[in-house]
Amino acid sequence: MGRYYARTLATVLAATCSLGAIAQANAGTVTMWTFLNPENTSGREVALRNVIEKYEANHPGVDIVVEPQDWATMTEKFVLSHSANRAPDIIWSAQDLGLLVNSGAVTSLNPYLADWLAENDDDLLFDNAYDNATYDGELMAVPLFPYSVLVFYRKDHFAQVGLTEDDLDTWDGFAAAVKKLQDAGLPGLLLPLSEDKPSSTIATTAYMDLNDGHLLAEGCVADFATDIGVQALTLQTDMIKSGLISQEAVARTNDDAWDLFIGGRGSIVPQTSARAGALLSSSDWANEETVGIVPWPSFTTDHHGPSVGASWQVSLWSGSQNKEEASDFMAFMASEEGAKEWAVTGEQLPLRASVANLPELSGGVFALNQAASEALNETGRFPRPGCAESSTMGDWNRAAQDVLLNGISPVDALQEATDSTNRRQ
Amino acid sequence: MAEAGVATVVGTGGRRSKLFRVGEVKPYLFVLPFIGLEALFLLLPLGMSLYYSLFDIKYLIVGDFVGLQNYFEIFSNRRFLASVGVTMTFSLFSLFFTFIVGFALALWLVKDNGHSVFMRAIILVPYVISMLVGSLLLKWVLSQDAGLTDLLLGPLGIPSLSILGDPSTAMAAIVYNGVWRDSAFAMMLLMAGLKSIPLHIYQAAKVDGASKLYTFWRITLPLMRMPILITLVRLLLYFVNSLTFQLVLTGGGPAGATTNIVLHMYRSAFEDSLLGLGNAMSFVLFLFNLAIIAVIIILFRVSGRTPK
Amino acid sequence: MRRATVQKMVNVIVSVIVTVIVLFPILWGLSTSLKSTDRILKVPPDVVPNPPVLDHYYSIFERGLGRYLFNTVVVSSITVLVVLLLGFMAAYALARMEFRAKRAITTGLLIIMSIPLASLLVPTFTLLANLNLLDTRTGLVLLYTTYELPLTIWLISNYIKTIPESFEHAALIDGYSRGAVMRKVTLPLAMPVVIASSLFTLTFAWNDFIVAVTMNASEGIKTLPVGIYNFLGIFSREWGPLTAAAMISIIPIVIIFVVFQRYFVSGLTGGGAKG
Amino acid sequence: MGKTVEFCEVGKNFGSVSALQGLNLKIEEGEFVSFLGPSGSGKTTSLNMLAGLLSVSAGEIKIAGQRVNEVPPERRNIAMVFQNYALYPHLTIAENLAFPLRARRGMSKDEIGKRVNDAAAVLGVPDLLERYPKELSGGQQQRVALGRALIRDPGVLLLDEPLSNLDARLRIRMRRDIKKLHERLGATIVYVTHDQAEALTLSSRIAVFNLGSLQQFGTPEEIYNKPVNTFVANFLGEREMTFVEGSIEERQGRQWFTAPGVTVPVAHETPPSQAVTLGIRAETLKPVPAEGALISGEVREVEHSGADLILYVTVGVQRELVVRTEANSGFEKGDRIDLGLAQSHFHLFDTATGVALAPRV
Repeated sequence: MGRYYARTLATVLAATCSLGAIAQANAGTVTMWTFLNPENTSGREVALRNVIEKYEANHPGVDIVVEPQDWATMTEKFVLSHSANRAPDIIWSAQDLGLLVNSGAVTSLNPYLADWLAENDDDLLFDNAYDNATYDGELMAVPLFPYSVLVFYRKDHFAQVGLTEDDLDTWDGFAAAVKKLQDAGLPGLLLPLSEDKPSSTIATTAYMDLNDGHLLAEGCVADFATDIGVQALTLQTDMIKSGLISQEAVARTNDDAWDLFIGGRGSIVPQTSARAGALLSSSDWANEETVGIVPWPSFTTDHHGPSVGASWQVSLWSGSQNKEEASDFMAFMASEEGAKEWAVTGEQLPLRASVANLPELSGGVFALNQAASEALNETGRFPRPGCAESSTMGDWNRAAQDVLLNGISPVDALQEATDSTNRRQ
Repeated sequence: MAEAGVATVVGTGGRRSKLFRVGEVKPYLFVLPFIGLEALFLLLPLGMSLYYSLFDIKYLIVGDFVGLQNYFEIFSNRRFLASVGVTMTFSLFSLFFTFIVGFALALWLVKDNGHSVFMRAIILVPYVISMLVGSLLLKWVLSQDAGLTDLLLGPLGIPSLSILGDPSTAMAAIVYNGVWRDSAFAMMLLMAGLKSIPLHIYQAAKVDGASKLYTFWRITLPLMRMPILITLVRLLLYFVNSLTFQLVLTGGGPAGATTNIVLHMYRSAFEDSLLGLGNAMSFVLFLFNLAIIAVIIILFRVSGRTPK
Repeated sequence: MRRATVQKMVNVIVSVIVTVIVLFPILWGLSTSLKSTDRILKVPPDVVPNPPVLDHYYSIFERGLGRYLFNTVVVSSITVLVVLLLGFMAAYALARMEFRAKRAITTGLLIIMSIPLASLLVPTFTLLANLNLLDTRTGLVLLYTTYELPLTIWLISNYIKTIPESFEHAALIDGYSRGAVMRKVTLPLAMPVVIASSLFTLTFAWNDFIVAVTMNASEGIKTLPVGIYNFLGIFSREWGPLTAAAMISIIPIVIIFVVFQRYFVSGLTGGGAKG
Repeated sequence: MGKTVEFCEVGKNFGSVSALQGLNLKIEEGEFVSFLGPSGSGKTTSLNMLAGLLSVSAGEIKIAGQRVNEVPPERRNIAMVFQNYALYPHLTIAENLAFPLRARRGMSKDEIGKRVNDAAAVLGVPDLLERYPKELSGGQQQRVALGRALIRDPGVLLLDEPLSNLDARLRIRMRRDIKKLHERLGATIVYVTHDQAEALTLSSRIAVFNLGSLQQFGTPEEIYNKPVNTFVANFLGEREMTFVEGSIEERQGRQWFTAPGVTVPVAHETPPSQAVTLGIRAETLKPVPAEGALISGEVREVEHSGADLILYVTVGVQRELVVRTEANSGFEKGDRIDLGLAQSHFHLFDTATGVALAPRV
């Protein structure tokens, strides 16, 4: 009896233990978490594969191991893994660098990449992406592909009703354009206002515009319940109340709105520039003749509205045992060779001036990227280092929902958004 | 082995004995792996979460001890209190409809003929597929964008409807999701209960001239007390603790109309990285669960005592 | 005669309506999975894919779906086996033996079943990391086992209580040890509930997303739902691969349920339903 | 060959409830002993302790002279047949029969097969071997259950109400079969039943239990004719015994039992209080001519039971006696009847204790 018991228990334990064999980090192996899977076939993923293969070919004995992650939980998992002391050497992040830095999970790159940066500084575009990654003079991440939420619109629909992209310069023009499209029976504006996966909206853009281009004040302090806050929020809610935007917007995530745009059910949609390639490949109508990308409107014609710049970037785990190898690979990803892969194969905005003018980068998605790149250079505002801003857009969306559906006054709704944002810092 | 024989415990209290094997004292060995696993992977994390709820945690790194401050903060937070209301609304409506639909299906399909077996299999499909996939597909169907609602409601003269864009219809949608998925579960549990009622009791009722309705109220329901209790408790626990429906179908919106406690907790912990607060909420949720079970059981006891 | 016909007609009509309501989202998913990428988001949508294409099915297997499937099969089947072994032993003890902690354990089962799993994710993550079980299939098996054991034990022990003890008495007197009696007599007699509770465990392990996505990172040990979730990319939702993978994940579990569903009912009849 | 079984001061408690007290019993080799009693009397508890299914709270149980309190059931070399047969529903008849043999290692497959076939032949179920228990009739299941118990030549065979699930005729036939089997096998048999007919026809000795204690242990004849107390007297016999409370009077040099309407001569030891209870079975009295009658009364009800006629007779004020007589005796409702003693004596008990009073020789 006792023997039988012990034997079965031992069998079970043995069976479960043998499952768990995972590759233990050894010297020469650099592990990396990213949302890209190099085994897949999309442009960025092929580019990542090419970059890795090239690097490994040049550095025999170094093995780059990619562990693809769900992007939505990747940062949190990395911090938890860091506190459990078994994180990967390299972590990708976009807007969550603040969490990585503040938790001490990633380390300064100055000891490893200061010289490299000095050498390459002239060729690198998007200086403010680097500023955004620099904390107290320490470079905490290497930006790889910048992007910004800009305004996508249907050139063909605009042409049908005699609109041009200049009509989108001001908010009044923007609203009038939407009205004109609707009156002509064409699809109008798609705006995602769900709390889930939020991004820039009319309200946040208008607020930043009125607030010197920033969402948060120095020290990451929010103060939205002001006259300009109310003005910005009301601009957006009025468009919904007047029927320029469907009420369904409050339930739409960024993805939902995008799906509709791909399906031909919108003429204007705010979207991250990084999705230009996906738009061309997954719809039967989109091409450089039918799609345009422009900056956000503003209240006056003298300038465009600000766009929130961001960049996927790579950081080095503070507990890494392979900091030299890992940082060397990080530099390679941002080298001219790497930058070319991202821009050409990966169809991302070019990272370096030397790559931006390559002849390969013309027509199709590259035309859209060109427009996005210009818009980003003109209007891009990167968040202050260390400020947690990504959920703030959600707070604004919630404020819009509260005003529209719960009958809360704009000031009160914005006060809640202010509190939520400040609590997170 | 031999000396232990006399000490072996047999049936305490009741006259019915338990199977006994002379010379054996091993019941604890049988339950030890189970207790060990639960202690390690369930009770320990629960304790950790209780412990962490007393700290200020920022950036997922444990900070200062703050005592019950997290708890005070929860209960002074309007959105948390709103999420309690949402949880109750969602749970009670889902429970009500799931139970009714499940019971109706169980009564309808209780006979073991080919038709019933076939229909049961179909009804089980939403239950056995991944909740993530199920809710995604349902969202695809229910969103105004898919155009299906307009297609169906247009001919009826109902103007285009934004189901997920309106707080009350969004709540209805999420309740529908719950009913769609879990009716099968209720059906199975209740069907099992129906089948355990001996046939001869129904025959006797028939001979006694009882109508179908009378038989249902006076025989089926009273004999189903235990299965019904179990079904209610399990369903309610599912609904109170559901996350996937809200996360995938409505994202908790609009305007927080479908943000339940779990989603609020999940957001605080994982999106706002306020783990101390998240842990405090999870502990409150745990107590909430215990209270629900206690209330249901007490209600059943009380109703069981009242004379018919 | 006429009444029977009417009843039959009503039955058929209700069956059709129920079937449509229940299966619509899934059939919609099936239809989507068979459309080419540029037609998926077309407006108005094609109800029937025209022409149906299998591209998404090929592509998901190229993108590692086979491995996800394998991992899910391995994790779920081992979970089911471990849960059954440990659950059956504990359930047997609770049903057939007397010991001091019995009452406490039986009450504990109910309390344990009411702990919200979502609240345990973070401490569990830390715990697994300390045990070196993060990012392993073993870790998943142990967690799933922990989460499904209480229900399994509760169901099986209630069922065993409804089996006359004389079967086991007879086998004991015939010369079998307790272990042998459990295996050769109690287990076969409890088969319906064993199957029913296995189906519960299987459904959970097969479909779990939240635990797997939190505890595991490596591509090599990703399970199917996590793999599916990854098709909700950040650059656009890949509805084609997503729905195709969903269909693949549905098929095995639905087949298993259709085959075993009669045990599902009878397994609950003997035990659980009677409390 | 059969083994001896001994209970020495055996007691059993379930928690604070005492189910059996101070049982002393010795069963000889090859004996057929019935444990008889109503439910809850302790007979099944005793059997389960003997089988090893229940622990022994006090005293000692010996099989073949060896203490077995701590010996697990599988090593007691006993076999048992259960009330519900306990045939494993998931095994065929052949597998059921082979089940006890497979429990011991070392028996070859051929040997097992041979024994199974032999047993099936003896039990008259050879063509049922590949069926499952639920496909068999109650009687067939009963035979298989017996076969399973006997197949490994147990030293002691325990039967727990084995016939109670069968219909009346089958029960009588199985009774004979069991008796024959016992004669052939010579195993010691302990047979638990609440059916006195089974106990009386099968046993060499009967142990009567009530309220957790042994009342009487003796041959069927002793138990029936010399019950030690009112319980045994009442429990045995086809019908309930009629008890008449009264007193003893010495008159005309003889002892008389007197109660309102009933005065009969007796010859027993008497308790000091003189308060005694007369026990009358249906067969104790018979109709006699008026002049030799001990009791007279009126037939209130007539009941036909095949060969016999059962008369309910009112004597005195509302006292009812039951009398068995021949079917052709022709009594009808309302007839006057005179009754005399059919057997050698009445049963007489001390009213205070219920203990039987010994007849004076």
